[in-house]
Amino acid sequence: MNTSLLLIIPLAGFAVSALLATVSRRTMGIGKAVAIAGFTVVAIVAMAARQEINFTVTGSAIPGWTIQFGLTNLSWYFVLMIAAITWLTTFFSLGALRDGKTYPMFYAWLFAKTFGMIGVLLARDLLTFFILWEIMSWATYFLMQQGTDTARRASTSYLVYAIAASMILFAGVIFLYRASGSYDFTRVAATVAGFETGTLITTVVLLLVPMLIESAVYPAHWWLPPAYANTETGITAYLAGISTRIGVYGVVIFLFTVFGPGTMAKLSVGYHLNLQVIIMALAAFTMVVPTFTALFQHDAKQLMTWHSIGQGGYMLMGIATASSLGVAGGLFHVFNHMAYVSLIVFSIAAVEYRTGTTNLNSLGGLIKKQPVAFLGLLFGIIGLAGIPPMNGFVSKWLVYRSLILGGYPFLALAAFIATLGTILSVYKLIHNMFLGQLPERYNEVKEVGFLMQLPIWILMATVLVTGIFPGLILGWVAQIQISLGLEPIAYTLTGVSPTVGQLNMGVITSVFAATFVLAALIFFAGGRRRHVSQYNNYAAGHFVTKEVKYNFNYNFYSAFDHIFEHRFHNPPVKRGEGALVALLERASEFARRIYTGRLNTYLAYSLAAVVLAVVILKEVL
Amino acid sequence: MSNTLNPRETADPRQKRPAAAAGPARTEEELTRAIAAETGAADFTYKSPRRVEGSIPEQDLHSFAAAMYSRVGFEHLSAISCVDWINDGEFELVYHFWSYRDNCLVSAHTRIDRAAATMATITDLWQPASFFERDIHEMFGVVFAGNTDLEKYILTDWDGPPPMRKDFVTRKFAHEHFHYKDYEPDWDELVQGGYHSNRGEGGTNG
Amino acid sequence: MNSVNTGIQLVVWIIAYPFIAFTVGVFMGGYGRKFTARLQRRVGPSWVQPFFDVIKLMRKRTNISHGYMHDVAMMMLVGGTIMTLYFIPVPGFTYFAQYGDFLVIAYLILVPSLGMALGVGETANPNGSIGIARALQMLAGYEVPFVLTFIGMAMLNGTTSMLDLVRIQQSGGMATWGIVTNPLLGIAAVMALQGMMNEKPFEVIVAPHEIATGPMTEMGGKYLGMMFIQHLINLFVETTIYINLFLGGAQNWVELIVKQFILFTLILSVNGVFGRFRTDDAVRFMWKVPLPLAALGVVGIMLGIG
Amino acid sequence: MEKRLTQRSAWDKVLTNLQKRSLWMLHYCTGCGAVELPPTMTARFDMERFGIMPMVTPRQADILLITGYLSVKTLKRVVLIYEQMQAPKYVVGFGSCTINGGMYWNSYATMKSLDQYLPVEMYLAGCMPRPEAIISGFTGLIERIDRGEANTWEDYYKNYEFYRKNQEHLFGSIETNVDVVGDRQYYKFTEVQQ
Repeated sequence: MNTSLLLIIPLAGFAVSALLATVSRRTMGIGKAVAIAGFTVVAIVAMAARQEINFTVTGSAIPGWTIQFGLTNLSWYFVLMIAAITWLTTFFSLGALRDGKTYPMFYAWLFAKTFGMIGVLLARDLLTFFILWEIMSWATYFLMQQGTDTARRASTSYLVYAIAASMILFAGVIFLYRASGSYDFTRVAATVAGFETGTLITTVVLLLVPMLIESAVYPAHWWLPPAYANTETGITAYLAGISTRIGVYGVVIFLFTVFGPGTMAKLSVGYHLNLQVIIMALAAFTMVVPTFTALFQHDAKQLMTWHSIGQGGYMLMGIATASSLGVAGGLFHVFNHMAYVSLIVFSIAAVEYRTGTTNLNSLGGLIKKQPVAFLGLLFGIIGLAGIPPMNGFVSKWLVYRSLILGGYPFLALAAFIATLGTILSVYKLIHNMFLGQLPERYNEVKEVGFLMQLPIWILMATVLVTGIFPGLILGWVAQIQISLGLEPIAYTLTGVSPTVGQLNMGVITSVFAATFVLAALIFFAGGRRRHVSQYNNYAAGHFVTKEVKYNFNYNFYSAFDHIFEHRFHNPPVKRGEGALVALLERASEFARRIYTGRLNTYLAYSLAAVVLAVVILKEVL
Repeated sequence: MSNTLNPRETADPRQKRPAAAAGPARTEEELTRAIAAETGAADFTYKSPRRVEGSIPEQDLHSFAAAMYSRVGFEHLSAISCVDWINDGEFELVYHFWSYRDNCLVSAHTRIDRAAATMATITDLWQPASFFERDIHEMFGVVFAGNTDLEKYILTDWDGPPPMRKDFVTRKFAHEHFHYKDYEPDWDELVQGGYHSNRGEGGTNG
Repeated sequence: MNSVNTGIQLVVWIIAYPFIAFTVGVFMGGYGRKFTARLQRRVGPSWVQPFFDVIKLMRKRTNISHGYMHDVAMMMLVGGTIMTLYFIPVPGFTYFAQYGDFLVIAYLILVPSLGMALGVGETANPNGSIGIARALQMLAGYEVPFVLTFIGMAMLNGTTSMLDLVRIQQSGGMATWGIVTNPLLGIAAVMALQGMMNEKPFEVIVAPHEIATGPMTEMGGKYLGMMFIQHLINLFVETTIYINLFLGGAQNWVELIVKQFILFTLILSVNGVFGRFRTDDAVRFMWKVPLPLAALGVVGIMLGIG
Repeated sequence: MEKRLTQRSAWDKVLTNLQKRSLWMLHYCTGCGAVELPPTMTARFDMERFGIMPMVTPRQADILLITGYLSVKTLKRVVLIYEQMQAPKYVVGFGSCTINGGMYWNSYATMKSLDQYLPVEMYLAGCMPRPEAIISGFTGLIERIDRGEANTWEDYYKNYEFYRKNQEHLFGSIETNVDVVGDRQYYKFTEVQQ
């Protein structure tokens, strides 16, 4: 019964904190205590609930539908990540939501969202999956509202996409129910196997498209940056870390259990354009375009949200290869991405908490004041860029190798171009925030408190340890591959076994440490170091003074701006969406004029209706 | 229609194009006659090929310059120079006008009192003339009434008297102000021997 | 490529290898300055001038530092380059090459540039930041064609390990060299190498007249010495990577050094006669000429003719 | 006027012998001397034979070459650049203007002898010395470095008050952001009382 605790506790938490919020605004303290207690219990249960057990809740109003929950390896992998991230976010928010920033329903919606996500993961039948998916979307919508007023407008754009995705999913669920007579995954999978290509394509579209919208794949990614960047920064880490990756879970569960591994390749549409190639093309676009858009952002949170879309492309690419290395790379990348993106966003939140802004053009030199946040961001960007010894490198290596050996050279090149774009934009992030001259106004900035530092230290340790010993996570991934019916990856504790490829992170990290020590010896062989102030700087004979802004932040990559002619600032898809929104606004404006709300207009309408009715009746009778 | 860029535009007397702009280049004699006719200054004479010279009293120089610009066709004020006649107690300001059409330089000399050392500004006719005036103000101390930005731009850190005046003895100033070394046969050993040179025994450390 | 060495021989190689690479790098650097001087009909400095420069820099009495990150970054810079060295197979020392393939090397090469970027950022000088922005944009410029050439070679030989690539190229003597089997990839890689080694016309990073030697503006004393050491070892690393990929690696050190100097002479002769591209023109060149060439080569491989 | 003979260990002698062959020069092109340097660097005289290379910033330079007269305004910048340079540093006064004012000996604007404001290692006499004079001057400097006598730079830190007083006499106090007194402790020099 303990796995059902995973559902009951978040629901109870939601009820309690919702009650607390409505009672009075001042009870943030108790709310925080409830939240921490609730989420720690969830984390413990998630760790404990290892074995696969299923339980069903019988008796429901809708005929033929019995709610079935079950914990598989794949869902346990995601549940563990959700538990970890929610626990860290609550810890961070204990410190961040102090002076003045009180969002009463903050913890309530956090509980609700966790309930929704865990529910989606445990659902073993389509209708439960859909209902909990709805709950999750609405909880996300309300959670996104906690932030600046632009957050409200941005979250409505998320709502539009989420509702569209849910409607398509709902159509898919009903279509499959009529075809197979039941909602249960296994029964549905059996009937889908019998489908000929026509209906198979429709089921694929109806089931996969909502998942791609939810995980912000290329054409449908426009809702993510404004929605994630304007909420409270603690939530941005939570959302960017794990919330979009439920879409990836959906893609995996549908591709490999409902449709079966082989269908992707055999479902060919045209010349030899099968489903696999389409998904890989989408993944390639998702990798490259958002990363280069991130290059030109000058707000730290916007930059990171664009990157979390880009990293989604690696996961999708890995899964789409359907080879043992590729799927392992994709799934492992979900964990790595969760670790280093939330680490980076927590560091940005620490800076925002102290300086009040995340505008990259006005920050600078904060390494002198917030070294812990700097270290967190440094570990995070090394992971995000995929440079050894951090964990991002291992999963990217797996994806590259599967692409190259799978015979997709230009997709591998697209992945590498995305990596280069990431390296450029992450350096701009750390340079504009932490390096360069410290402006006068940030002289009194201090380091953040222990509560906010704890998540940063924990995530730094995770990113480094899973980088040196990827085997810890690859073990779970291999079990998932077995349960999905794929050939598991041959892994060792420190990398990939020689039969499959040359990667031994243990050796790489030890060589890195040894050469670092050798370089340090050479360095200390030179003379003593002489620390000088930042104003003791070369300025071609000019006297550097405090009033002069002696930083290079603005328009950091101007050469790329020339090459791409600002194309990445407002690409065509955005203009298309803008046109749609404008049309919608004009229509609603017209509707607003009809319902004016004054009594006499309604009298006029009813009179006109009566006259019309009389005319028609005369004709008919 | 006042030109927002240059507020002085409206008050500019040179509204209409110079009458004598077109036509062939005139000889020096024709120019002297034209100057006498248009500006009423009689004693402008031929000085050398393409050089005409004459003197103007201080108070009607401004009207002379406006007439030279608009009616005689000398659009270009190439320079204002200053000569210090210390014995006569006067400064002599020389305004050099140039005509593109006639390729001829007309220099108008005018004398102002050395003690008072004030002169009407000409920047309302030629905006760049303010640099000539600031230069003369810096170097000679002549104050140009009406010129608003007369602060230093060559001798920014200078707080001594105007250095180009005859009564300013540069050698004495240099001798007192700067350190220098008397001649010493093995002066280079003193300096290069890795041992500090004579601590300014030469010049006074004043 | 003789058998994998073990025991004492391995320990000796591990200790001696960086110093061998540094010495070869010094001679290459000295040769480079002598070659450029002779191009300009000058006598030119001594053959080991970089060695004197490094000695002078390391013995400077003042070493201006702008913070601990500035120091750590210099260690990361030299440490990163020496680390990349160990994973490149060279005649007689291939022990570490079996633990990291070319993808590992492609990422390890980024560690020194990231280290330099962090160090230069810490010195809080806008000239340095502009230099680093240019360096990273140039990196994106030349890295794309170079990696595509590697992807082509890896797909052709079915392996991403540089050790296997060298073994395959040496199996048939000169006929199976990478540049002979697919010349398009070889030529594209040489152009990308010109950018990777920061030789003119791709030297916009340290443009002395515009941004006061870019990243090196605030580096003095032993900090500049560390950058020189990294640059010299980098000469060895980058030329050896190209040789292992396209010129069939080397059976003995004489062959390796001869190939390195020939390749370096080619790059120096281009460096000696060219001006300096602007950053966006340099990146455009890299994406207009070597990239399509490499793409053509890869398509050739995919269609089986390559 | 005793010459300070520095006892140096053999190891120090060897390293200085290597160190002397690499000198980087920051020439502060004031006055008319800068035009003599291109011929010294290019094909005919080729300064690089001795390892002397022009460098751009004071952080990388060993030699500060003042190539002509220094007006009061430019002397302020030269002092800033000198303090930003890293020891051991050698100031080379180039031409008679830096020795005793040259043809501007009675000018009200230019300083008359450089070594009152900066410790000068070497003067190159001439109203613009020709490239041969520059080369012979630098080779002389290289020999002095080799003998370990080229340390007039220490004088700036030991007699900082003297130099500062002369500088302030000319252009008042300036904020160069360089902690020269702190540098004195860093080099462990003791201040020489006037």
